[in-house]
Amino acid sequence: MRSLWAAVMLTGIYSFLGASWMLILDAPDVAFTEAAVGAGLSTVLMLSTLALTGTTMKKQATSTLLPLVVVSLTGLALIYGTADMPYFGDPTAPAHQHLMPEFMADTVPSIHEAAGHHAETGVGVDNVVTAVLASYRGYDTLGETVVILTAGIGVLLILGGEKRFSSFFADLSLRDVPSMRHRAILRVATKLLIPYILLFALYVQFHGDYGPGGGFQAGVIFAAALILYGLVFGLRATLKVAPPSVVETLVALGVLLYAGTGVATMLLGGNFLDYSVLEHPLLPGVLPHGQHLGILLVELGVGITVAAVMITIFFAFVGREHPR
Amino acid sequence: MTAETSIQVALALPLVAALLTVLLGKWPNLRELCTLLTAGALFLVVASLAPRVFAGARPAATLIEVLPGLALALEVEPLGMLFALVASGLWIVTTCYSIGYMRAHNEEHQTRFYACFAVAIMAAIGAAMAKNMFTLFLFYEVMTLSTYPLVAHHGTEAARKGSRTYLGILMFTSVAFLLLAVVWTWNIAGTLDFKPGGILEGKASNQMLLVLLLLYAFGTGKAALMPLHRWLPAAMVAPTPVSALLHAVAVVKVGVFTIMKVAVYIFGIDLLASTGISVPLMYVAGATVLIASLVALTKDNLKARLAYSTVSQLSYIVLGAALANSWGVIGGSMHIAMHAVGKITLFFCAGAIYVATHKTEISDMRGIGRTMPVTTFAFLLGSFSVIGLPPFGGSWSKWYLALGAAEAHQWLLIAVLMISSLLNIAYLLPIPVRGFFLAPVDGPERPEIKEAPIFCLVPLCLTAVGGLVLFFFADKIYQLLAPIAQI
Amino acid sequence: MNTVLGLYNYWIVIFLMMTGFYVVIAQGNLVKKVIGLNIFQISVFLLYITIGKVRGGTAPILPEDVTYSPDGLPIPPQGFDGWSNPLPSVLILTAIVVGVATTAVALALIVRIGEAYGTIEEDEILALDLEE
Amino acid sequence: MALMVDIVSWICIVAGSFFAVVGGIGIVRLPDFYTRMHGGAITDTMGAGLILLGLMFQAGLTLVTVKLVMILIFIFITSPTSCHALASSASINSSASINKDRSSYSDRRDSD
Amino acid sequence: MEQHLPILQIIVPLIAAPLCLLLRQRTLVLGFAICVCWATFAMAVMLLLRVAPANGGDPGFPMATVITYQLGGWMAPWGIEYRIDILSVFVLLIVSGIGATVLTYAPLSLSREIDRDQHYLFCAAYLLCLTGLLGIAITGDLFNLFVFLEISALSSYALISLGANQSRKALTAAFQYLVMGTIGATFILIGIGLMYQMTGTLNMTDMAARLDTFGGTRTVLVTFAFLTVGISLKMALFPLHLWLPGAYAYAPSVATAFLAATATKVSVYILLRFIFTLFKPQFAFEMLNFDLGLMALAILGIFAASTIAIFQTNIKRMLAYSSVAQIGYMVLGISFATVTGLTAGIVHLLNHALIKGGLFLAMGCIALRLGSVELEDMRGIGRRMPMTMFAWVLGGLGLVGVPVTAGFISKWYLISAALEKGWWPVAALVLLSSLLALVYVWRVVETAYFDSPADPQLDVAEAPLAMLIPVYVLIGASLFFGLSTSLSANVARYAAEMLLGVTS
Repeated sequence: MRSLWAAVMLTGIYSFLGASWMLILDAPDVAFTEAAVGAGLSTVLMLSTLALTGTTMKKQATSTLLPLVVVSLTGLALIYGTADMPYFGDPTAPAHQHLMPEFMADTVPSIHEAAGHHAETGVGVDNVVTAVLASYRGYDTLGETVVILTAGIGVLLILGGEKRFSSFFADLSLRDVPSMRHRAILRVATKLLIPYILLFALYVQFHGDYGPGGGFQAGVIFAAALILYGLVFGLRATLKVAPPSVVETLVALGVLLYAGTGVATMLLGGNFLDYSVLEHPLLPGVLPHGQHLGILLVELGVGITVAAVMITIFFAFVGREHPR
Repeated sequence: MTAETSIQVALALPLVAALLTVLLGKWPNLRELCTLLTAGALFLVVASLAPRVFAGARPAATLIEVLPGLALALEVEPLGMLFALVASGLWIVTTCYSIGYMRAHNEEHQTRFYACFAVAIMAAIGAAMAKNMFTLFLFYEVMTLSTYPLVAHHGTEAARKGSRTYLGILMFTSVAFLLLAVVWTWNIAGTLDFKPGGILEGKASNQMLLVLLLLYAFGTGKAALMPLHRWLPAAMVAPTPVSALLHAVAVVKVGVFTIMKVAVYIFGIDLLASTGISVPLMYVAGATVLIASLVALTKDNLKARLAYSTVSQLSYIVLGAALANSWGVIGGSMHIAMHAVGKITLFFCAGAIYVATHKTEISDMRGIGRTMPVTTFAFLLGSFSVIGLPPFGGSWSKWYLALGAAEAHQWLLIAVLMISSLLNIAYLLPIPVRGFFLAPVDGPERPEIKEAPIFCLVPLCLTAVGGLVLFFFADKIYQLLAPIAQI
Repeated sequence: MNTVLGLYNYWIVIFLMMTGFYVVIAQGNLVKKVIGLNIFQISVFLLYITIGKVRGGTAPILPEDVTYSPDGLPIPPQGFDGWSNPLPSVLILTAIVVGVATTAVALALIVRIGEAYGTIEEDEILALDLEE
Repeated sequence: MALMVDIVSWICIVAGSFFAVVGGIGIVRLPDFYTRMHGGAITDTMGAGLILLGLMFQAGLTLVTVKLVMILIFIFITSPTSCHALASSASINSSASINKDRSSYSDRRDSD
Repeated sequence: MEQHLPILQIIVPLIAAPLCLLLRQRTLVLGFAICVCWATFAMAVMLLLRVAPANGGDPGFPMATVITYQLGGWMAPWGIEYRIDILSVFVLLIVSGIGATVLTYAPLSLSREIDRDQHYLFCAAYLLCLTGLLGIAITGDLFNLFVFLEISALSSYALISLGANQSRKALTAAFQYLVMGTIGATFILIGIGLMYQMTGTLNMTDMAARLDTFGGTRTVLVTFAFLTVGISLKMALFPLHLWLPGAYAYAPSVATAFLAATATKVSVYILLRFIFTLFKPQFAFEMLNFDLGLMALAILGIFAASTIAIFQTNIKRMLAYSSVAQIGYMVLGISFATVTGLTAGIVHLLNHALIKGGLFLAMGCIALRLGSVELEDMRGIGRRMPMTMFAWVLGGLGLVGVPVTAGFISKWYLISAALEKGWWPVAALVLLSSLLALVYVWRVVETAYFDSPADPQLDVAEAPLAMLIPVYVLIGASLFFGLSTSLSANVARYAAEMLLGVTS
């Protein structure tokens, strides 16, 4: 496969197939994310890389024997390892026997019960995946958000941040990206689509506790909308909509919202990210309570950070097309 | 001043000197003055400890406990007392000698020179007063590293090559053998403290003890047992005061001192004698004595000849330790002092000749006695002392060594001692003799006196006389050493 | 035979993994390497999801009108006799994010390398470095 | 009645899948870029449309159907647009010539 | 807030990172970041005091003290649990201490090597890296460990790539590191998945308890293999070290100093956790004879890497290879699987961190003044930058393992461990290897002191005090721990006893 375009596209297709496979294997959330990220985002990133680095590779000259040996050894080791595994889908596998029942039954013991206090037990969220993601293992999700933040900072460090754009604003003669400014149809269609996409993003964001979805997917979709805007209406317009400095601020704010929720729970006397202490008098019935509120907050944080970082990365890549 | 504080002061003084030297680097006179003063002070402090040790006290001080049961501790016992006295005493003379020498040569980096010199002395004092093998090893290494810049002083290609050999052999032996031996001892004995009678009694089989002893003997590369003696001649590239320090005062003496300590306090002479594991060591030492002397005969470069003579003389001391009886120990330990005084005289003279006439080859030194009578005479006295003719200190130590060999029924070794003394005569005496009685190679029959600068001359006269004096103070030393030799 | 039926899914996944792994270590083109990493990671995600699947189970999303069995477990909708495991999904959600983050940084590096060396072929870069 | 709905829906789904397959074959087999686009278009319109229709029958009048309708609208907006974009950029890059080479399209794109 | 100390340890730097993005203004951010680092260090010290009560030094040490913290208020193993024992605290101290010192040193060096408008980003990345490393050391949950591993890894890729301002090789080095690091991480991920499948839990303690019933099956074997290979990649265990030299040679001085001193150490910590907490040593060592393999690799690594180091002309690269060798020493200590051996390995974590940190910081000073770290440019530098080079020499002696330096303590424990087991050749080899170290250190010393400067015209000033102080803090600490080991070696010994489950 000499043409990298094709390779990238096939990768996208592969990850899309993987996503559908995951759907079959009862993991809608993952499938959703994989489709949005693997098939969508990574592909876009790779394509924009190719746009900068050229798109054909030369024939492979190096010997491929050693890699082949290594790989086959690893594979054989793994196959050997499967020998004592519980069979595929076996309900009696330890993985399905040990922690899962409590997760499903929403009867996970909390330190409040251990301490003998009365407390709202469980999370009370229909989508168990969301419950585990945002509450039981909420700290991992914080870590995940930080990973995204790190990626954003890393890309800014490597490709240079907003400074690159100041010059870009300065001289208007620069060719705008990409050269589709005169294509009326595209512009109309995009105008039709973008609100639609944003709406969908919001739906995914706030519907996460009832069905598949959540902050991460929402963030990606939101970013996708903006990237689409950028592709069609050009970088300068996009920079007006979302100035890089603002986006950078949002990157920070998302993480701070998430971590801040944790700090708040600490100040309210719970452990870090213990949402059950988030009882509040204001707007009873309108604003959810305890766990529910916490989950909403952190999902929002995730969404903001993810969207902002994706946009930052997009800017960084596009910015590279314009020499300083 | 209590014993403990004076020990700590003794250790601190040279360091202070080093520090001051660096700070006063701008003003040479001040710099060297303070070195001299500290040297004197150090000697006084060390001497102030002597009476206590004579009285049988063992003043001690613990600096810090590094690992559980493994402390950085000092304790003054007779052997160490002797060595400390020698080192600190000779530091004074060496200092004023080097002032003369370095200035006459207007060498570079004199500040670095004096600083490292002071650190080396600190290491010597520390080693002399070490309470346990760990401390001794530590100062042993410090000594190696601090003398490296001295050897490499000139920075020329030759100097670097020599200093590499120097550092290479000393580091290799100490790390590869000595450290191994130390840790091993720690493992089987559970302690590293120097105890009269040793700490290894019944801790391991004879074969293991033999291996351990050899590890120690060859691990202390500074003792220059053959075939690990190469560094000594290689280090001849250093300025003469350094050679004096290396060969007479600090470095080599730390080596043999270590072996002596190990023999007496780690193994214990009874253990050595009863198991007879030290016999191989005896023969190695004996062989070194002979071979080195023979090599010395062939050398025409004065310093090289002296270097090989040192190699052979050191093995006397190792021999004394290996004989593993009281006479041997006393003889060996005494030889530390006697040889120090004798050999330093010879080196001073060599240096003085070099300063005055820039001659290094013995064959060029015919008639040197006419231009430098004092120096040559001092050289003569020094030679006597090293050879061991009465009335010079060297005679006593050799006498006790011979006694020891006799008691150990090692007649072969007695023969070795005799032969080597003859060889000493053969390679040392010709120099002053030809200096006095043969006509100069070139120049007038009666050239005018042209001695080395006074700063060089005074020290070498002092040490030359010292060799004479020691002959009469030998029994003091004997009393000092008697307890450790269990007499 | 039983074993094959029980484990075939793992083996497929393992094969996919190794394909990706091979691309990573065998390809000289940096973009190809990144592609390989992606394939490798996606396959690992599949492994997790495979682990999380329960035969006859459904996605762990409770319907509004969920009822609980006496032992406190939610009763799956009719047609299903269990729930699949939510935990692997959670882990993989995180892992996917990590994956895309890595990809982004890697691609950014590739862009810079392309600018600095004028090529993104490993061996050519090596040659250029040796010239220096 | 329910049976009827079921039958109809399944007919739609099967037909849709058939068109999808046809479209796929078209993309691979057709001689040059524009004709290939035609294949892609078929997959988008007939294939996807029919399958969605069938699914709607399956779902009946529920929230699911609403979502499906939205998807349908989405496809009807996007697919022509994307086709248009492809075609125009292709015409800009003048890859209109008949060309059997599979990767001709991508190679053309590389060359600019 | 006292009971929240464990989480604060991580959260403070974590929150500080995005705040850096908000502050932006260079001096402000730098000052802020430095304060945060020192605060982190202070918290680590407080944790030590809580894990090791007042009678710190002496053997009456209650080793059982373990602090746990339930995140989200959910009981382990359902929720994520922080679990702090003496070993984790030891690593926390190393990482936070080094981190704080290095960042204090950073400002001047940064302004020479990195564009000023990127400094706030650098600080953010630095803090994130710190967060990741600390999070690894403190967590009791296997997957959480993976997440934080990735945080630290990603940020370190970025930090390394910043060397591009000096040499473009930094980019390729960073990319290579990224690829190998990601492969390692993915292996670990596979291992974690299999572990989960076998035990149904992610909490390490719980996992260990439940794994015993499955102990030794083929799957566990493969899991073990994958976890070890993955972590060996991360820790650059010979022969998987290929990414390390380039990465450390071309990264900015500050980043190099920080990563070299902490990152690999944390990986060694993870290895310890895997071997001794997850799989019991009986499994790893008695059933698999894993110790022999490790030892072989370690010794090979020590000799190969030291030998390569001798022939390097780029001193940072030389030190990087010596790092590979030093990792060999740690792994060697682990492979003894005795209290003494483990003590050697663990105490060397600290000692090497201090020594290498100090050395790389010194190289930073030289790079600042000389603009190069090539050997021939360093001729005669000893007289132009006496303070810096003196520190360098002390550090170098530490690498060799000369008495009075911390390196000697590690060597001492290693050798006595080898002798305890009666492994003569190993002890001898360790000693010989330190001679190799002597050789490559001495090349530099000779060139720096006994060569005449490259060009006498250009006058090289001594490094500024603000940079010298941190250098001497680290080097001084390495000397201090060479003399008094009550903090280092004793704590290490307790950790070793805890891991092996024996009590003194």
